[in-house]
Amino acid sequence: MSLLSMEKVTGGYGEADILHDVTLRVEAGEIVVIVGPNGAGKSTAMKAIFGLLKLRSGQIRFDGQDITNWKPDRVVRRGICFVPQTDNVFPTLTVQENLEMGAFVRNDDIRPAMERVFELFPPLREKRRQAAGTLSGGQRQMVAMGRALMLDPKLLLLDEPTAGLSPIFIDQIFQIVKQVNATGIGILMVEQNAKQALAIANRGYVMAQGANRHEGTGQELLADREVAEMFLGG
Amino acid sequence: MDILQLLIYGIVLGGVIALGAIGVSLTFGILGFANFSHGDLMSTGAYIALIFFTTLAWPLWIALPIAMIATAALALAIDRSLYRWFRTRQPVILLISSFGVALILRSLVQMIWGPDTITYQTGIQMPYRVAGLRIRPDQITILLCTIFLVLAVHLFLQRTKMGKAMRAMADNPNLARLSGIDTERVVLWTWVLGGGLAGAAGVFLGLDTRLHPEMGWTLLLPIFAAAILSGIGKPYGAIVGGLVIGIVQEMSTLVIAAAYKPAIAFAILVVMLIVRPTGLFSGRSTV
Amino acid sequence: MELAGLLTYGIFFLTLVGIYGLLALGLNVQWGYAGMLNIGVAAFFTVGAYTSAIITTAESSGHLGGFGLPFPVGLASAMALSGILALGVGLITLRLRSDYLAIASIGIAEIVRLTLKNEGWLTGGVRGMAGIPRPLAGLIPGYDATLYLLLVLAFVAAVYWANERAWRSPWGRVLRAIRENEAAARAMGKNSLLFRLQAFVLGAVVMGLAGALYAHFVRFISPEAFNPLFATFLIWVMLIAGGSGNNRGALLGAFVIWIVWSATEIFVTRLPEDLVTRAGALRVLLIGILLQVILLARPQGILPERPPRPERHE
Amino acid sequence: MIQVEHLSKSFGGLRAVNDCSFTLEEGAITGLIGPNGAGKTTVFNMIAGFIKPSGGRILFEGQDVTGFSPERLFSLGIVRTFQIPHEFSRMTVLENLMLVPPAQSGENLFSSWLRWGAVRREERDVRRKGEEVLEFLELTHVRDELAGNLSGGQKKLLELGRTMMTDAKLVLLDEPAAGVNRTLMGKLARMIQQLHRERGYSFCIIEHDMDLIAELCHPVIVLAEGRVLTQGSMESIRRDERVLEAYLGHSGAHETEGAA
Repeated sequence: MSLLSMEKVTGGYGEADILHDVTLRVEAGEIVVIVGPNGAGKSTAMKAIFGLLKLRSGQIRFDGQDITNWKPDRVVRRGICFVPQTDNVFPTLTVQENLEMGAFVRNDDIRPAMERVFELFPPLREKRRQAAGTLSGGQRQMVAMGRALMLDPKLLLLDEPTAGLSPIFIDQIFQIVKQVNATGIGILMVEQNAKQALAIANRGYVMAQGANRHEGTGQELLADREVAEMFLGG
Repeated sequence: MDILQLLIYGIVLGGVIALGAIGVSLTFGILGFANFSHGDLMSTGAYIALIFFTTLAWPLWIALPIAMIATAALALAIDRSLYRWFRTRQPVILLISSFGVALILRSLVQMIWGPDTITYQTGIQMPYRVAGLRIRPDQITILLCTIFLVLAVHLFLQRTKMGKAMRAMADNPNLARLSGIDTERVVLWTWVLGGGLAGAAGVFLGLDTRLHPEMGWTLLLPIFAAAILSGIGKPYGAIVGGLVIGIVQEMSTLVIAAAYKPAIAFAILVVMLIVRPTGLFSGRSTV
Repeated sequence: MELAGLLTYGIFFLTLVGIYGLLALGLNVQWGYAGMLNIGVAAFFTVGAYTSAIITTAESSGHLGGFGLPFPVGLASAMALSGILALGVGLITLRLRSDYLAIASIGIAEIVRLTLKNEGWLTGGVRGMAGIPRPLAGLIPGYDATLYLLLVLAFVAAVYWANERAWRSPWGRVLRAIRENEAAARAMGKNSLLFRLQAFVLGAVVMGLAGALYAHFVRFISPEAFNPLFATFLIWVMLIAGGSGNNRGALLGAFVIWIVWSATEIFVTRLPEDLVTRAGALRVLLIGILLQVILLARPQGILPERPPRPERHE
Repeated sequence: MIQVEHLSKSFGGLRAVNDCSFTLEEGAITGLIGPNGAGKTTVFNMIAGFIKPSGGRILFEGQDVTGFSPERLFSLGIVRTFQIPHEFSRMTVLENLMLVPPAQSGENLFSSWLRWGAVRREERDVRRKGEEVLEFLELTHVRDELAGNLSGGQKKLLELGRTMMTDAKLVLLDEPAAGVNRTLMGKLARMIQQLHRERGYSFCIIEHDMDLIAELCHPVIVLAEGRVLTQGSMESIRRDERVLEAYLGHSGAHETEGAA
């Protein structure tokens, strides 16, 4: 049984559907990447998991349970955390407070979880008393991911974590993703930097115009010329 | 009068304004609207304390907390019965509603306690004289209590989970929701904190001067000025803003008639709006 | 009450409805058309009333005056001064978020109120100003009040006409567009600040006019009559109840709410003796609750806003 | 027509646009493409006057228009649309269009009071123009509907229609096809071409749908990391390995130095 599965999901924000029969799955411990041209519905697919979309048909299952149309906070408690693309930290709160907010729904001792985050992202330990808004772009992404990790999720959703970052940070972010995954957390990631993302992915999906187009291992998709051209249409 | 003497009065008044401004600042940051009923919430708190403080002759350290709790409960009740329903609509509707609530509170106070000026205690307090300066025992009480409350608010916002969640929600409401923060509970605590402080501010204002149904409304402008001066939505700035407004208001009596004290707050506000018109409501879109 | 008394009361009642109707029409331009929050209606109303009073009264030891100028001059000055005041407030706040205008307008209202109370040389202070002439008096003996009512109604008609035409004109269209989406209106080349400033000043001029007509109607004015309750809050309730964005709604709101307001007066006078002193507060309470009920149950008002239908062309 | 010279813009330390220079030719439909975060929208907003550049200049027909307000740019003939339709929701569809023509005499309050006849005559003309546009957009049946009640696609059409109500020289289209189905997209493309042909508008289009870009635009300017990567015809862009690289992301740290 897959950790997460989307079966033939169709839906959108208003009357027009943005997703058409989207099907994808994430196995436990996998890195799965969704790539595709802008406007392909990649981020929308993620929002569907978080119950932020009106679904007309299809089913979303997580860890053996039907979570179709659940509210965001319920999904969070169930073990899926989401890192938005922008505005993903609380700028006036310190790094440590940002992490605490990630664990808001927890009532037990959160120190071990925080310790794990600091081990994963050593720069954050030094800056833990600094306001998140004053950090560099890469460090902010660490805070954003760390905040999401505070609940010990089984699955982490990342929406274009490298958007707007310079190449050095991009490499750093992909390293971090690998590290997080190494702790056993499944990762579903939407990414623009298809090459690098597919290079670290177990499997990938190519979406275009709100539907699945290709599916395969990272290496297969990378080698596929058709996939590359899809980005530029024609 | 001596400048130092005015400074003392200014600090006392500034503390009262600051307590009010923290509440205004919090409700703006978290709920996104300028609460026009905050001044009258203060008056209501002051009058509630009258029951315990004067009628029942309980000591201040009992009467004050009771008044604060009662005012917080009142603020919460208003939110549950009215503001909650307007939250999904435009913020301006909340503002108009709060303007109405201000009048409802004021008329309730008038109906229950009458339109005349009242004092907490009869008799005249003998002021202490230190180096030619006069300071009344009440004023010392006000100052100490204000410092205590501001410290308590500071610790609450910095140390407790709910306090941090309040700051988080003022920062980024969407991310707060995605993090699983129970936003309705944050709203609840915002009213409890803002209402409680308003109650205290009202009691202190009553101690410093006298009780009158319009006492809070008159102070609303200085409170807004203090909140805006420091950047609305920033509770710490409100303390500085309150002190500045309070001191400048008292000092202004050296130059202009005392009756125009409230106008000083407005003058500062206008200067602020001209000099630093943008960035005050930083990060928030214009309506 | 006998018929004559009823008639007298009716004339008195309608004159006040007319004056409040003007205030509601003025606020409708500001809030209904342009979405600008003016919580200081009282300021413009007061400035209008006192300006016209000072301009037209005979000399008095109590306050500035003695100009004894004709009524139309008083009216024009009242409108002009209210307009200038609005221009100042508008220039400072209209670039900013609407809350600032709300706060600043309260500030202006407070300053006007303080001036009223403290500058006796100008306004007579708390003693007020008496002997304000009523125009058309003695023209047809015994019909002073009726004539004045007709005059007020003529002004109401004129302002209604001007408002309606403004609403239907491209000017009103731009204003509504700015209210709906300022960024898009600017992208369509409309200078939003200029249009909002015009609407704010226009609304204030109408409020000034209402103030002047009020002063000449009651002939004695004191700070009491201009407290924010009568001069700001009631007008907001009228406009929201009647239907903001709708001129007929504004007038209907003025009429209905003035009936309610007067009815509460009758109601509270029947209360036991010891309660009557506090009855004023009860009336305010009722109106305050009424506003909340309207906001909850029918926020669009009795007559909701409707976009003007452009005339068909053949 | 538009010359963008060394344009830069930073947001809180992040360089969204970095020394970006290009030209929009008169009479052309220029496509502006690039991966997310390439700075397209920022450049676009700077040309339309919604963001002030932190460096560089923008020339329009030789005139320096850097930092001009949107109103002023509009009066010069630069009209923009929004990606998310910015309709005036409590106004009718027809009113949304009738609003647009600049300097209508009825926008003067005194004219609309005192010269109503003239204003009415002008309104008739504006109205006729609006109805023509509605016919062109095939929206006549919703003429008196409140714009807020339109469907997403209809709002997109209305957005385009507004640009037809004025004598625009340059129309800036921000993702006209975003959230639009294929049929409507074809219709939009047809309309843009028709406007270009019949009215002589120049266009600058930001778009993610490469098919639409290929169909409409020549030349295509590719932005990446805040500056121009290359420009040319869509065919040449498709063959350009650097563009593919920019879209797919580079393969690792060791390669970035050469690319930068």
